[in-house]
Amino acid sequence: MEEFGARLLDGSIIFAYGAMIISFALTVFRLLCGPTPADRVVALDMLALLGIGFIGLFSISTGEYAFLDVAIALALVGFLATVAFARYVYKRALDEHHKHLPVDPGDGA
Amino acid sequence: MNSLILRTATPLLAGLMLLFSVYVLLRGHNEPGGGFIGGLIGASAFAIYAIAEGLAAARRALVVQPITIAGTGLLLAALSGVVSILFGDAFLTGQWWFPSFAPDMKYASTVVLFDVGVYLVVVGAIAGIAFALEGRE
Amino acid sequence: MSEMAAWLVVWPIAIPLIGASIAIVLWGRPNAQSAIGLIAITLQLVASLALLGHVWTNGPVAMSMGGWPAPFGIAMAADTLGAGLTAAASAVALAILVYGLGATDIEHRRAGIIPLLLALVMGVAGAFLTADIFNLYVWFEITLISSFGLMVLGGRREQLDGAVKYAFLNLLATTLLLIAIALLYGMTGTLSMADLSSKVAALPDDAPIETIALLFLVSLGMKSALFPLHFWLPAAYHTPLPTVSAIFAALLTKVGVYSLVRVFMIVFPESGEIAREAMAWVAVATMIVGALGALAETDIRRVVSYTVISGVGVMVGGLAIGSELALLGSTFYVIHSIIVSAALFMAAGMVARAGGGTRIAHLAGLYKGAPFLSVAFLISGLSLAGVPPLAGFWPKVYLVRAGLEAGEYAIVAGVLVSGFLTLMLIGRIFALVFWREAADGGHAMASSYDGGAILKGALGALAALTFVIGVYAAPVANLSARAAAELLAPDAYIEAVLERPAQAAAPDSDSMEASR
Amino acid sequence: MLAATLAPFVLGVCAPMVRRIAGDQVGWVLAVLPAALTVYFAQFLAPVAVGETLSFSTEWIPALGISLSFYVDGLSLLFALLISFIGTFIVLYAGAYLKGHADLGRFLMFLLMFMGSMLGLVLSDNVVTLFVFWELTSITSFLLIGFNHDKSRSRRAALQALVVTGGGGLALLAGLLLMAQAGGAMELSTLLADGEVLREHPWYLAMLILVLCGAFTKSAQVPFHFWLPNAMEAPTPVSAYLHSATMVKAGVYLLARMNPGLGGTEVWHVVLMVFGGATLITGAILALRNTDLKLMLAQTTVASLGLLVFLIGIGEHYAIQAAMAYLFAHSMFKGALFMVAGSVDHGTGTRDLHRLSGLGRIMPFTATAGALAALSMSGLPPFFGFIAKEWVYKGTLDGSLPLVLTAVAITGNALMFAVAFLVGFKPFFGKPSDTPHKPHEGTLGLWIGALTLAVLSLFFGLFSNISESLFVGPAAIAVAGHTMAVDLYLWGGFKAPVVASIITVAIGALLFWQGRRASDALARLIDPLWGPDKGYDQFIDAIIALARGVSGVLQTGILRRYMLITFLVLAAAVVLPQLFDGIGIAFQTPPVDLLVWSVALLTLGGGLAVVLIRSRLIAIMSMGIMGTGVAFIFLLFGAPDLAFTQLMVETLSVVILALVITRLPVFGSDHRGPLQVARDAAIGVAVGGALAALLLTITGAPLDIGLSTYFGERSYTEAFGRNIVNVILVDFRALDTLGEIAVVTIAGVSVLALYAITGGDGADETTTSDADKTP
Amino acid sequence: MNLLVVNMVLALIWGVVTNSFSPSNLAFGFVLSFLCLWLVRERFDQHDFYKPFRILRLAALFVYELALSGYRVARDTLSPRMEFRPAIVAFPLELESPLGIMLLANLITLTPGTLSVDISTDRSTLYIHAMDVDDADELRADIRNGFERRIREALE
Amino acid sequence: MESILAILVGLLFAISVYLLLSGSLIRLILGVFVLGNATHLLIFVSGRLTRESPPLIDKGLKVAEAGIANPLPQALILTAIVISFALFAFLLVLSRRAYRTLDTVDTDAMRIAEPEPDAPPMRGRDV
Amino acid sequence: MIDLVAGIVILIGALFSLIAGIGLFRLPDIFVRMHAATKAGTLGAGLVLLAIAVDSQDIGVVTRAIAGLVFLLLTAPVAAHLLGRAAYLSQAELWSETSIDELAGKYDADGRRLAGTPTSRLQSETDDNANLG
Ligand code: NA
Ligand code: NA
Repeated sequence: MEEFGARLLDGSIIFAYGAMIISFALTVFRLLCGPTPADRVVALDMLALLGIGFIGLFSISTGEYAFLDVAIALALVGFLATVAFARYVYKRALDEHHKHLPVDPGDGA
Repeated sequence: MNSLILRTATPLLAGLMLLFSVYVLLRGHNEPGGGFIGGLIGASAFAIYAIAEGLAAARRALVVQPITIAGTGLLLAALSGVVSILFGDAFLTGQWWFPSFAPDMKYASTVVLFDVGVYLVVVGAIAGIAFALEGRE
Repeated sequence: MSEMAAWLVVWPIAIPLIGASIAIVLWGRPNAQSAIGLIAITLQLVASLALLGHVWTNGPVAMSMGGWPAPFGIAMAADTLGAGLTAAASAVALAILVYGLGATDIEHRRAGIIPLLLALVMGVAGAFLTADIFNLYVWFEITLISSFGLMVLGGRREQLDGAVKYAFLNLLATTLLLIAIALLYGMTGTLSMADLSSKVAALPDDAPIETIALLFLVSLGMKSALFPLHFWLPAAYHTPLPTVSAIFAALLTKVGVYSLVRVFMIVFPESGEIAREAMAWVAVATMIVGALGALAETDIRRVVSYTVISGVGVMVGGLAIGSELALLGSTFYVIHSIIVSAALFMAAGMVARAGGGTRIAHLAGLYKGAPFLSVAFLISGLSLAGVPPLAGFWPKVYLVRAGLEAGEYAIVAGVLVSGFLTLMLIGRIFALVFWREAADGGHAMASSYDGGAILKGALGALAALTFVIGVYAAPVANLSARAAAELLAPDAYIEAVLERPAQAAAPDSDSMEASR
Repeated sequence: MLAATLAPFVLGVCAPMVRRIAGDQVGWVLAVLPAALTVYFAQFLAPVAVGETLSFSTEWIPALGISLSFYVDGLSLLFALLISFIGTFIVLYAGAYLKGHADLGRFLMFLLMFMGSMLGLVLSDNVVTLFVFWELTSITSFLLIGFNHDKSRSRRAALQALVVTGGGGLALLAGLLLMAQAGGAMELSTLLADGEVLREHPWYLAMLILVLCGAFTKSAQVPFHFWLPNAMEAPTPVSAYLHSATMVKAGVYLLARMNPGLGGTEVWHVVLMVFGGATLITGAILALRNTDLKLMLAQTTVASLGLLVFLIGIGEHYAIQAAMAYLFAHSMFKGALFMVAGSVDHGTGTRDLHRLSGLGRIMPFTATAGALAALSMSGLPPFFGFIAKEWVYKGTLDGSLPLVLTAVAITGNALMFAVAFLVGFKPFFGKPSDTPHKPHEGTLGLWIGALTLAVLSLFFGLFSNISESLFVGPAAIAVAGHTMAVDLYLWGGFKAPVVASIITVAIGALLFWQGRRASDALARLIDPLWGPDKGYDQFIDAIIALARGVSGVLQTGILRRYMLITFLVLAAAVVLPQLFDGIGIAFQTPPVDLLVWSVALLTLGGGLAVVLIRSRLIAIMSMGIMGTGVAFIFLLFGAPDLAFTQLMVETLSVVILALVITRLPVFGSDHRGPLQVARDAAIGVAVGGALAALLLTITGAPLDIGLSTYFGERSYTEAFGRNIVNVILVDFRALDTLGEIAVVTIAGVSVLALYAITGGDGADETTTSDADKTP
Repeated sequence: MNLLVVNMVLALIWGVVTNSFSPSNLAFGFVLSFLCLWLVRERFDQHDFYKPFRILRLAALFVYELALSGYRVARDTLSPRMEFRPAIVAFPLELESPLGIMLLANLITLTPGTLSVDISTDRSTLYIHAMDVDDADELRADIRNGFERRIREALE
Repeated sequence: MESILAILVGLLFAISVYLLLSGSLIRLILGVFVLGNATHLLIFVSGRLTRESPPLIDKGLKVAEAGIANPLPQALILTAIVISFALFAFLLVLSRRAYRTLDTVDTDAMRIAEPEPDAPPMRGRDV
Repeated sequence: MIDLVAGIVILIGALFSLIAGIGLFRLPDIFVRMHAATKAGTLGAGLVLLAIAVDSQDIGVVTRAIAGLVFLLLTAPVAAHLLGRAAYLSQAELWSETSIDELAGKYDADGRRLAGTPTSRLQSETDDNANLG
């Protein structure tokens, strides 16, 4: 049982790394393709979540729990970044709402 | 930002972040962390607070101007370095006390004071910069 | 282990640091800040003079920060060069601060000029006194960030324009310095300059060390405004408040030059052939380009900016020659230049105020209207051109002699030609701005402004100092001679820094314990 | 001796004060000093006459081997006496000439300072001290020429004199230092005592040329002769003193002084004779071409200086005596004539020769002085000028090409003869003419000097043995560097020199008779020609054009160019040494480590996206991704503190950037064309590649981790912390951290400063908020 | 009163986190939490006192719903043909306290197929995006009887 | 391991140089950011790399084990990161302020402090 | 045993992360995609933290892991709300299959105020947010 548990743990860690890398690639696709700025922000938020998972895995696989704090920090700052970007999108949306000004052509589609 | 959800969640989150920041500051001597990282987390807390509640509320929360906090931190760090002259040591030599009345406290030292100074500087300066950016259009 | 004397190395940075922090705590109270600033700089001057006196009688002195001996900890150390420059910088900073208090209105002081000035002075003193190369980078950054703040203080258009160029280029320079330091650490595993001295000497003088030496030359050359990396200086120095320009001109490039001297005399005394070769040519080009730039300019503050550059060329020229005589000349020139650059920018500020602008074409009549200013400007300018018996003459004599002795004729020619161009420049400026009457195309003087007692006092003090050093040159000459000798034989400095020179690698912990 | 040299400076500084106290009598008060100095120097006449030399030395800068050492021999004593004696009268004269002028005090200050400089120059033994005084004469002369600074011509003349003599001075400095280097001593007396060492040194030619540059510019030798006539913009006392009697002779003094050391070689002879002769003729012709009294005198001064150089160049027995005799004579008659010209100007309001005549009755003293001085200048017996001219011909006839040299001398002297009569006689004879002022004789101060000097010209001619034994003889011996027999006399029999004199007088008289016609003819001939005076302007313009060109190329005002040059330099610095010295990269194929590879790719991808993607939102996000990638790298390689910090910092940077960028207009348009893109990318790759190669080379070798081992051993035991990185930050290297938090705090302060004052021009220190900008 | 409890809870959390329940450490944790709370004091004045027991019950519900949510999202995401019908539904709030509304909105977001988009300015309506809606009223009723009721109980 | 990261460092430097050579304020800021990261990585690699053993002294030990990651470069990088961050923040604010005042983000158009020379120079004789 | 539990938790977490990625990739509009990211993504990361808590057997690590988890659960919905609102306001297109949009037309002209439904209380009663933010 113990041995099986250990093997399962090792296996799931490897699987988890793989899953996260795939998920990472898919998220990056969303980040690059948008189409809306909000989509990109969602993708970024997702990347932060993946990062937390990634650090967690790394922490377990090395047994070095010092890295856990980094994951927590990422949770904190990931939230901060998302709020900031959400605000960015929000403010731009508000601007459009009442000014109907042309938007930065670089963004959006 | 005009969001009930954010504004209601923020005090809790900011409080948590502040607590975590002090925790990170204090255990930095033995585990990853320290004044700088703690300070950044603390500053993030104020940033969130400012985004949610507005600049005025964030300023009220800090009571004094952010730059004063930073100045105090710098002064604290500098003085914690100068103190060693009283003990005949070189500049920035750590002075340690091992108080017997609070054994689990382990020690108090100028080194910790120094790190607290770092923390205050980072919180004050980063918050100051963020506030300045928010405040001026 | 740390007698009170060793604290003398610390006070020139600790005092302005504490002063700056108190001034920041007192944010928004400009008068209190001004008082703090005056007290701090005065105390710093006292401390650095005491340090200089101590070094003069007892030789280099060092203190290991936190009691951790170099190369493990950071040592602050002063030899004659470091202590002398600190004292000079401190003295000039005091004059500039006084000038600033007289010239700057309450709004600018409320905006933080005092803590920024204190921080700048601290950064400069730190750079002069540190014996650790990474720590040097930190002092550079302090100097840099406070100069950013000072640069933009006032927020006028040309200030922001100048600040953008200044900021990006200087940031690049300090980053390159950091890269060079990192690579040097990667090769030697140490950061103390005293330790690097022997470690670098043990390495073969091949591509990596040559490249690192060149990287130091490029980064510090940029900080010193050496051709062709000097662009940031004429782009920005004329834009801030005159007080700020004065302290920039007095101190910033000098820190770069000092560090070049330190690095190339202690860390790379034998290596870095390519860098040294390049340095000689670069120095000559800098002298000439600076002098020509000044001649081409039509704005009096930009003219003065360019003269700073040509001075940098002269100082680095001495380093490139590298002989005792040459280093003597360079050291003397640095001290001279600290004073004169500040005086010229102060004077330029007063000229702009009195003449109602900075365009040379439109300035006129100041000889009659502001005679004191005229004399002070002329003395400073002629000293810059190396006219005897002013301070700027002596370094020139010694650099020319050293260049002839070493066969570095290009440097000799550079010194002489740039001196000639500067003389021509000062003559022209004096004729146009001071002598000329409004009728000849210049504007009439805007007011009967002569600067007032405080400004005149500060400027007069520096001009008088230039004259006194020129006539009674022995003290500064002796100091420079000692500094040069110590640079060529840095054993005492190295021993002071390392405390116990022989034991570098991991001494046993008991003895360490005892020593703390 | 030091006190004697410095006294004029001290008194000079007090002059404006004395003026305030003494009012218009200031000249009389101040003249006491030069008079006392004359007496002081006179006491050395006796010892020097018997061949003694005196040295005085005070330490100045011992560390540099520079002392204030003075040396009194025949040459320096002659000069010192001339300076102080003529100076006495000049001070008197100036007091009278500028009576009531607001800046008289300042003028006398400069004048006295000049006197001190000149004394120091001729008495200095130390080469550096000599140069110090040399330059001081240039500066004081600059201030004196520009005294009438409201006139553009004055300013130009002052600047011109400064540029020419200052430039020559720098060459002189190099020359003197070369001499000191070559001869191994700083004292002239030592250097010149063993001239062979200098003459045979490989640097001989260099030092000669450099010293000659100094001397020729100062003494207005062709082609530098143009500045001296322009300097006549100065008030006449200046012209009389600086530009005839003293300063311009500094160059001659220098050549005479150097003669024992540098003289006697072929180059020396040829160069001095050619330049001196050319100057003599040029000056004399230009003198005749002019009609302004002062300008004519100035041009004859140029000619005389040429003659002196010419004689020193010949360097033979009589030539040297002639040089000293002529120098002595010239100082007296030219000083007198300048003062006369000034008095005439002062009394009539004009200096135009054609407008002046018949003043003799109205201005008797001035006229007498003028006539006597002119007679001496024209070289007629029994004036001392005659003796000097006779010796000149002795000298030329003694030289290597006697006929040519004599012909040159005769030409020059004949021209000067004509000028002497034009200046000294013409204004005072004939019918009184119409002048701007009603003519009147000046006060005592205005004519006493001229008259004294003129009378002395006669006196020394009559008592030639006095001049011989006390003045010319010792000076000539000093110049020659060895003893020689000097015997001056008025009449030595009807020999070749007398014949030459007669020819001179004949031609001179002819020219005087046809003065006006000669002048007009010369004007037609010369004026259209290009001259070095125009050349000077062209030179200045060329330098300024060059300066603007250089600045225009370098200082473009465009940050992109600055960056480009900076990176080109950087690329050269990191690429070239590795290219030439060879790279020692030990490239190990990296192990296949999926984590490291993917994290590295993540970082790189983020970085590339920053460059490639044009949406600002994605660019910022990519920046964040890159930063996160770096954090992960830190994490993978055992640096949790770093990863922690990097994550926080990178996020806060992104957040702040997002805050800022909302307010920036559009994502910065990158308007680089394809070529520029390729160029910039190439520079980037070169820098990056070279740094990577360097890093690989360096990391290929093992690292000494002694420092870290030390920290690991003491972190817990002595600094009570288990996190070594943190202990380094707060204890082992706490000073770095202290500096770091100072940076952070000051960044906060700087941001506040940036916002504190928003663009108002209400600042006290108005700097470039220029009234100029409005056209 | 209210703040004091929160303060004590935070002090306890401090004890847990720092792994020491000694009096001095708890005292320090108390002071620390006090300072942290003091900084954000403004927002606490309006809060109601809530009971730990009901909070636990709410938490249990939440965990249950969360597990469910995972399953449903996985199903919807992975199903080859996307056969769900999203909708944005207005939910009239009965809760009045900001804390309650916030909790409700967050729980809704964290649970299956629903996502709080915004709250009307007058706090009367919560707009919810739901992933698969057949009948909007049924959704409203579920929330009303589930989360909203439990939150009201917990916060009363 | 060093080789991968050394190449990465080189590429990041290349990217930052390319960005810094653009004339746009925003790209310059991005370039500074990349430059900072590249430099920190360079310091890291210079101190040599050790996988997965942070420089912490485990509980129960008094001195650090052998083979831990080199702590000194980490401390240096921390200092450098903080400093870069402070400067970066200032640069950002400066850029924004410069934009608001100068009304452009194109550095080529920033010619207030160093305007095109407008007047001909004063000639030699015009003194 | 502990390893087993931790392994299973990680496995589930990994699955959720994968699902979140897939969802983000293929789901049709921003709101639907947010369902995937907010729920599955948070669960994925949270479960890994939980696994750490299970695996470490160190009270300090457990509390920190739980604290991290709590923080995630607190912040994720707030972030989702802010993003959803921003997305709606920036007129992100809704998937064509979307059946009802009761939010349509509820924002006022400048997008700052959001009206309630007619059945709800009067707007004026508690309208104290209008001047903030
Ligand atoms: Na400077
Ligand atoms: Na110069």
